[in-house]
Amino acid sequence: QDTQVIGVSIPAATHGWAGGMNFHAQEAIERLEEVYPQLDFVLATASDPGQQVNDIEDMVATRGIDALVVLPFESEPLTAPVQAVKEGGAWVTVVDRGLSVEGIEDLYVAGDNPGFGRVSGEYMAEKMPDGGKIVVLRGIPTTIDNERVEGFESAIEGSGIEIIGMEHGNWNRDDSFNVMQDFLSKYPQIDAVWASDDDMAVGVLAAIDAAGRDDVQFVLGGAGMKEMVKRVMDGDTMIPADVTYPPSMIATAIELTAVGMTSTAPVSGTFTIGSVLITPDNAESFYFPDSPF
Amino acid sequence: MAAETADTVPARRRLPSMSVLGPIVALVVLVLVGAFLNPNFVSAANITNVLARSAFIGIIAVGMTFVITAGGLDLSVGSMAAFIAGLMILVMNWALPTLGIGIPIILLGMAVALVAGLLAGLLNGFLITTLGIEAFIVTLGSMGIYRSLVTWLADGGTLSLDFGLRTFYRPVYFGGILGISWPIIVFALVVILGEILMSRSRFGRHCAATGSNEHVAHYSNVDVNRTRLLTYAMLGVLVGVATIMYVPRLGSASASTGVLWELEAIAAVIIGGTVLKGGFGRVWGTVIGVLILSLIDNLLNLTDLVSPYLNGAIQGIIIILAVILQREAKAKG
Amino acid sequence: MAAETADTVPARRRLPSMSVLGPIVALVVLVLVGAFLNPNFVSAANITNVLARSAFIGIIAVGMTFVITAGGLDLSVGSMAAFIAGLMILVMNWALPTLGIGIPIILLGMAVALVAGLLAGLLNGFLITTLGIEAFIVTLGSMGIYRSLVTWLADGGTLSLDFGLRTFYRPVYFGGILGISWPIIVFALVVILGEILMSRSRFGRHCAATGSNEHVAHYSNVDVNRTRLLTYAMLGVLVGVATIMYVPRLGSASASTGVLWELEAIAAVIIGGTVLKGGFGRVWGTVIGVLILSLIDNLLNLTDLVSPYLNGAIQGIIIILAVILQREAKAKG
Amino acid sequence: MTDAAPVIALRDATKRFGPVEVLHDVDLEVRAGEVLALIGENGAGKSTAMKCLAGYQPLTSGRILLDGKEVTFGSLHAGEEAGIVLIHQEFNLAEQLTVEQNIFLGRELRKGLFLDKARMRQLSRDYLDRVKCEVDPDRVVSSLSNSEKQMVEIAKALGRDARVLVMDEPTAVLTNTESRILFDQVRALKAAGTAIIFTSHKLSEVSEIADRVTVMRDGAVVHDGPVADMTEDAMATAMVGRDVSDLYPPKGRRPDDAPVMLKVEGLSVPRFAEDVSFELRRGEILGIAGLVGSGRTEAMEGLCGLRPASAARIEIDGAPVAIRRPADALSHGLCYLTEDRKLKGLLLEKGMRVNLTLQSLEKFGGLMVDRQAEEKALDAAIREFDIRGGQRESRVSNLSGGNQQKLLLAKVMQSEPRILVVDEPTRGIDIGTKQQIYTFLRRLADEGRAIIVISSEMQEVIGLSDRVLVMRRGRVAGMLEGEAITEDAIVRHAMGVGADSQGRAA
Ligand SMILES: Nc1ncnc2c1ncn2[C@@H]1O[C@H](COP(=O)(O)OP(=O)(O)OP(=O)(O)O)[C@@H](O)[C@H]1O
Ligand SMILES: Nc1ncnc2c1ncn2[C@@H]1O[C@H](COP(=O)(O)OP(=O)(O)OP(=O)(O)O)[C@@H](O)[C@H]1O
Ligand SMILES: [Mg+2]
Ligand SMILES: [Mg+2]
Repeated sequence: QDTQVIGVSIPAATHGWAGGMNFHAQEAIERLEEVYPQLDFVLATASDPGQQVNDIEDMVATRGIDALVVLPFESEPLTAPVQAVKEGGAWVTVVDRGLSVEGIEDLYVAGDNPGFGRVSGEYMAEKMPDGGKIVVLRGIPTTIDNERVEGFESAIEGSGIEIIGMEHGNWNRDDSFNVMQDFLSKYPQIDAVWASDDDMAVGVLAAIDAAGRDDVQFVLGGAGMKEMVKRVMDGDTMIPADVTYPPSMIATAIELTAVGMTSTAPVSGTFTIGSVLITPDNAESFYFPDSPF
Repeated sequence: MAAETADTVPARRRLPSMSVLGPIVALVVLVLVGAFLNPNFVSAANITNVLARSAFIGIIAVGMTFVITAGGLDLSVGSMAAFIAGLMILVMNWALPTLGIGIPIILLGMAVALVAGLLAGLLNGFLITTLGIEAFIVTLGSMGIYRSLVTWLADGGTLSLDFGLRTFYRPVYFGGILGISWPIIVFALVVILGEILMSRSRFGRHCAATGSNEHVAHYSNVDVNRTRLLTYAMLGVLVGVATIMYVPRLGSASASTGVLWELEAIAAVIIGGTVLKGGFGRVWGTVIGVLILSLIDNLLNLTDLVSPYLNGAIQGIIIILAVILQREAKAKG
Repeated sequence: MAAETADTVPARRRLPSMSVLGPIVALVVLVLVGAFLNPNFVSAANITNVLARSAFIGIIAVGMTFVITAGGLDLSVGSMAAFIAGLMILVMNWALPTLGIGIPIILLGMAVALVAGLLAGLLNGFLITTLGIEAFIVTLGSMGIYRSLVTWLADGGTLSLDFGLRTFYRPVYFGGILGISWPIIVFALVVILGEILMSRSRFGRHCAATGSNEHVAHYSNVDVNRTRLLTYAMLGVLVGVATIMYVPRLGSASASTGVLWELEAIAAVIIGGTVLKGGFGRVWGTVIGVLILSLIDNLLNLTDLVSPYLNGAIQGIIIILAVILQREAKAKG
Repeated sequence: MTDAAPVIALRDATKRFGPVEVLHDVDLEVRAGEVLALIGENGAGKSTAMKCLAGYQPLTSGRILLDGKEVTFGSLHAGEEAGIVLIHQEFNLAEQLTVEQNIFLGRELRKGLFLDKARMRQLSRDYLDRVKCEVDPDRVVSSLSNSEKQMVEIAKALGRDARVLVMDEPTAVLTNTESRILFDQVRALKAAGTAIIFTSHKLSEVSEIADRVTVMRDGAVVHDGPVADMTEDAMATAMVGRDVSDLYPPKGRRPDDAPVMLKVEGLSVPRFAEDVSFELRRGEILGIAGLVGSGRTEAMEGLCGLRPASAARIEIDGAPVAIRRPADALSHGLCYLTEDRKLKGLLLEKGMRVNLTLQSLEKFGGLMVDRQAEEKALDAAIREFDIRGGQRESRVSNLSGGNQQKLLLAKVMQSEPRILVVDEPTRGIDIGTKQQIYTFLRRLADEGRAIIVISSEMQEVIGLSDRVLVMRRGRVAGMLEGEAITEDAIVRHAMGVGADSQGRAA
């Protein structure tokens, strides 16, 4: 029987979460190639939207893909090219970031960025019933980051929590370390930090530690990095919780696509992978010590 | 940055065939490897894809060839492209209610891109020539400035062209005549004009003279500052042209548009045999450089590698090998 | 890249005070503005923070000063640092069961960093000097290679030092003597040695001669290739030293470690007054350049701006202004 | 013709570089159809006066009169616009461009929008033919020899239809034959009414071609008059302020059994020299003569490890040695002074001290360089070689050409060579200093060193050498000794005695 080719196009591993996502994608492909000998996978990683479009064009022109699993770098620029793939008759699975025109994809495995911000904000509000002063570290300036921050801001509205400083830590440990050091110099009193990402939380914690400041009660990261989940599990008071944004959603998407290609099972539709709050109570079920992320 | 030794005749003059062959051989080897790995590699569709997408960097790299030949450097082109794309989209979206979808609004957008490019280039050029600041610093600075501005214009997100407008504008990238798509045609035109300008015009000579020895050029009544300024202005306009082709392709601009284009353009120029310290440049070489770089990416997508993490390593090795191949060819000549 | 006109004596010689003042004035202005905007800016804690975090780029930039002075360039330092950090962490984690937590394993890690740096530098230098390939291309290639390798080593994620080991190693970044933290001390040492090497040693002279005119250097019994090779090797070792300070800070390395360090280091060198085309370099100027760059970041974080999106723009403007200030100071001199 | 009004003149011209005044109230003039020779010691201000006259440098005070009317040259171009063309002492060619591109730089010819390459090439060919220079207009300038570059400069100037042609030491890098060709052109231009100013340190040329001579000393004009009224000796005396009639020191009395210090057998430099063998004895000055392009420079560079070369056998003090790098040569006391001071000799952007000690830095401290010692060495060198002008720390490109040459010689001497190879050692040096250098070289030989002098100045080779080796097309064509060293003999060997009359004569 004919082999079918599934193309997987994702952003390159330029920060922790994307790294985790890259890992899961490769791991899923390896696994599925064994399970389904009739499937062939092509994986391409791109460092900007333009390159991702190139990758997709190449997959169509030279590998004749029958299905495309794409985690768009950005929604807007990828919409038209993915639409073209769809019009060419291939199956399209979109992951995490929706395209800007609805109804192109056969399958949408969605992350929930506003939800991620909202869950984080709600936790903050609950943890600081009397309000307080917090600083926020943002990611690389992107729509995702905007959605998260908006979700967060609307969730803490009216809770008495005041954001006294907000800077870009670019989802990077070193940048967030520097930013946090400077926040600590600038504000004599910081009650809590929304690091919005576990990689940034690592930098933030190191800065707080080094400054020897005890006014900061806790740091809330996000994404569910194993070290952070472990600290939540261990009841670390600085890391009382975490919010998931599982990079493994790509694996879910690839797997569902493979199933869709090889069987008649109905896999189309939208699967939303909501962001969940990890607390010491449920941390165990989110802890995967073998994952790189 | 090894300079030719003063007392060896550059092979280019003695045996033009070998150094002309150098980059071409590298390109041919790459094409053969590709065709061997996957027959689709030489399919018309793939070739069109590769050529069309090379057009952005290619058009910019042609301008960069002049800047480098005249002894300059421009690190800002990538973020300049992003900024111009953003501006173009904003202006077009803003004019949409007035002008409606049609040729005029596209022309407006194109005009904005060209004028913005020209101004950005002139600004770089002015700071470098009139104020006499190192090109590296000026363009590093303006790189940061444009990148920031586009992020700010897009409010950290993405600036998108109105969807209807985009559909109307799309053929500028995807359409063409006689089966050749517009970006390829424009790229070819820019290259031909660039090659003529470099090798057959007074301006081209003045660029080489300025880059080779600015005092000599100055003494010989070459307006060194004007020549340099013009190279930056021209590069700016070409960035505008590239953006005109880029916007219909992706219909959007964001902080990640055009990241590292500057490095890619400079690399293409140097792979093509232009001397980084100035004084000698060739446009056709740059084209080969651009094609080599695009093909590497394309090739990597064609084949299944050990790990996509290693793409960058393979790319790096091929770039170095391509240049070694040239040197070897030259040395033998 | 504007060269000084042939018939003016460089101000540096005529009135040393002014060009010495140039970068320093820029630095002082920046500090004053900072202190005015936020008094915490001049607090001991903030100064320590800024100096300590400048140390990585600073140590690398000192090495870069030599490379550039000798007419070279190295774009690979950022990814080289990431690769070395990754390697160091891997080796230390691997040796942990055998050696246990203690001084030996730290020394092992340090030795790995220094040796890896040396080898990486020698490799760049070899390709550039012996094979005679443009430094830009070689180091662009090796930049891609190291970046890929670290991504691959980390499996796309982050390589983390064993937690216990990290706690033990931490004081190398956060500790110090007499209230001065280690990175600052090491940075100061590197700068002092670098300054002496550059301005008082035979090697420094040979670097300047090689960068100024390699033929003259060759005819004056300077081993041009060896000198260049040594600058790359030295830069590699200094990248190793920077990594030794870097790893204890966060105990991790990933694909995003050291991104754009190369641009920052080169910018610092040039802001400090070293000539990009080679032939003249000053280490103390580089230090000022590094401090200016770090202070800009620090200032932007300490003050409330219109929009953090515009940080990059302000950074760009300040960099250009700092250099204009220098030129003006020189011109007046 | 002397009654005619001057085409161009300097009046009360003063030029100052920073605090140093290098021209004091200079008056200078030249008429149409007249050749003016401007002579003077190194650093006297000849080049500076010429640059001011042609508008390349502004005067500090004073006037420039063109056809009797005062003019100011606002830009570099203004001088040329007014028909004044200057050939610089230092080459003014873009190395990476071709000959034709350089000749037409700044005034390219166009046909429609495009360059008219065919016509420019043709015209370049014509200009080059006028100076009997055979280089291909498409050659890159960096591949030319110095004399070829000079001829290109001259061809470039010829193409500009000058009213006033100013030439700063045009013959310094030319051979006699080439100088002859140049002078033929000068005569033709003169007949056509061009005013010509030139400088030269070869006083015989001044007598031959000039109508009038102006002598400068220390930035002031000390003599001005028809050339017919002055002998060469008188010129020399006016320039230097003392008598220089005994230019060459008496030759050494080398005993025939003096030990052989250097023995070269079968030296080959790919593409340039083949099978060169000779011996050099202690206390001897060996001259090497030959046509330009006969491979003298390359052979000696090969010998000193400066370019790839092979040899059947090289012995120094009787022991076989292998020389692969310049360091090997230096460690055996063998040292080479380059003929190309601008591209291979001096770091023009650096100061005198740095240049002086570059080749022998290990003498000045171990790892660290001892500045005090360097300064002392510089003091000594300035004294010994009479290097004049310029503040100590200013870049050497500000030194006058002759003083750069002296600095170069001083630099080489810092290595304390035992066997010294000097290539065109007196290029651009004034007659007084030349005499000093000849005396100096002879003294070195007498002190027990051995010296090789490559020179294209026939008189220099004859006057200085104990023996003369003549090269032709990369091979040794003959060895002359004692009375046999005559101009005629050298030329015959260099030309291959009638066998090949195509070659350019030395
Ligand atoms: N740009 C400059 N800055 C400072 N001093 C200069 C400059 N140019 C020339 N000088 C000085 O002016 C003096 C005259 O130099 P000039 O080149 O005119 O001498 P010259 O007569 O041509 O000597 P030579 O025969 O050696 O060529 C010298 O002392 C020189 O050092
Ligand atoms: N790199 C080169 N390739 C080819 N030919 C060259 C090169 N460099 C010089 N030449 C030519 O080789 C010949 C040798 O030049 P050179 O002037 O060094 O010889 P020379 O015997 O030392 O003569 P002189 O010292 O009188 O100039 C010249 O004709 C020159 O044009
Ligand atoms: Mg002179
Ligand atoms: Mg010679």
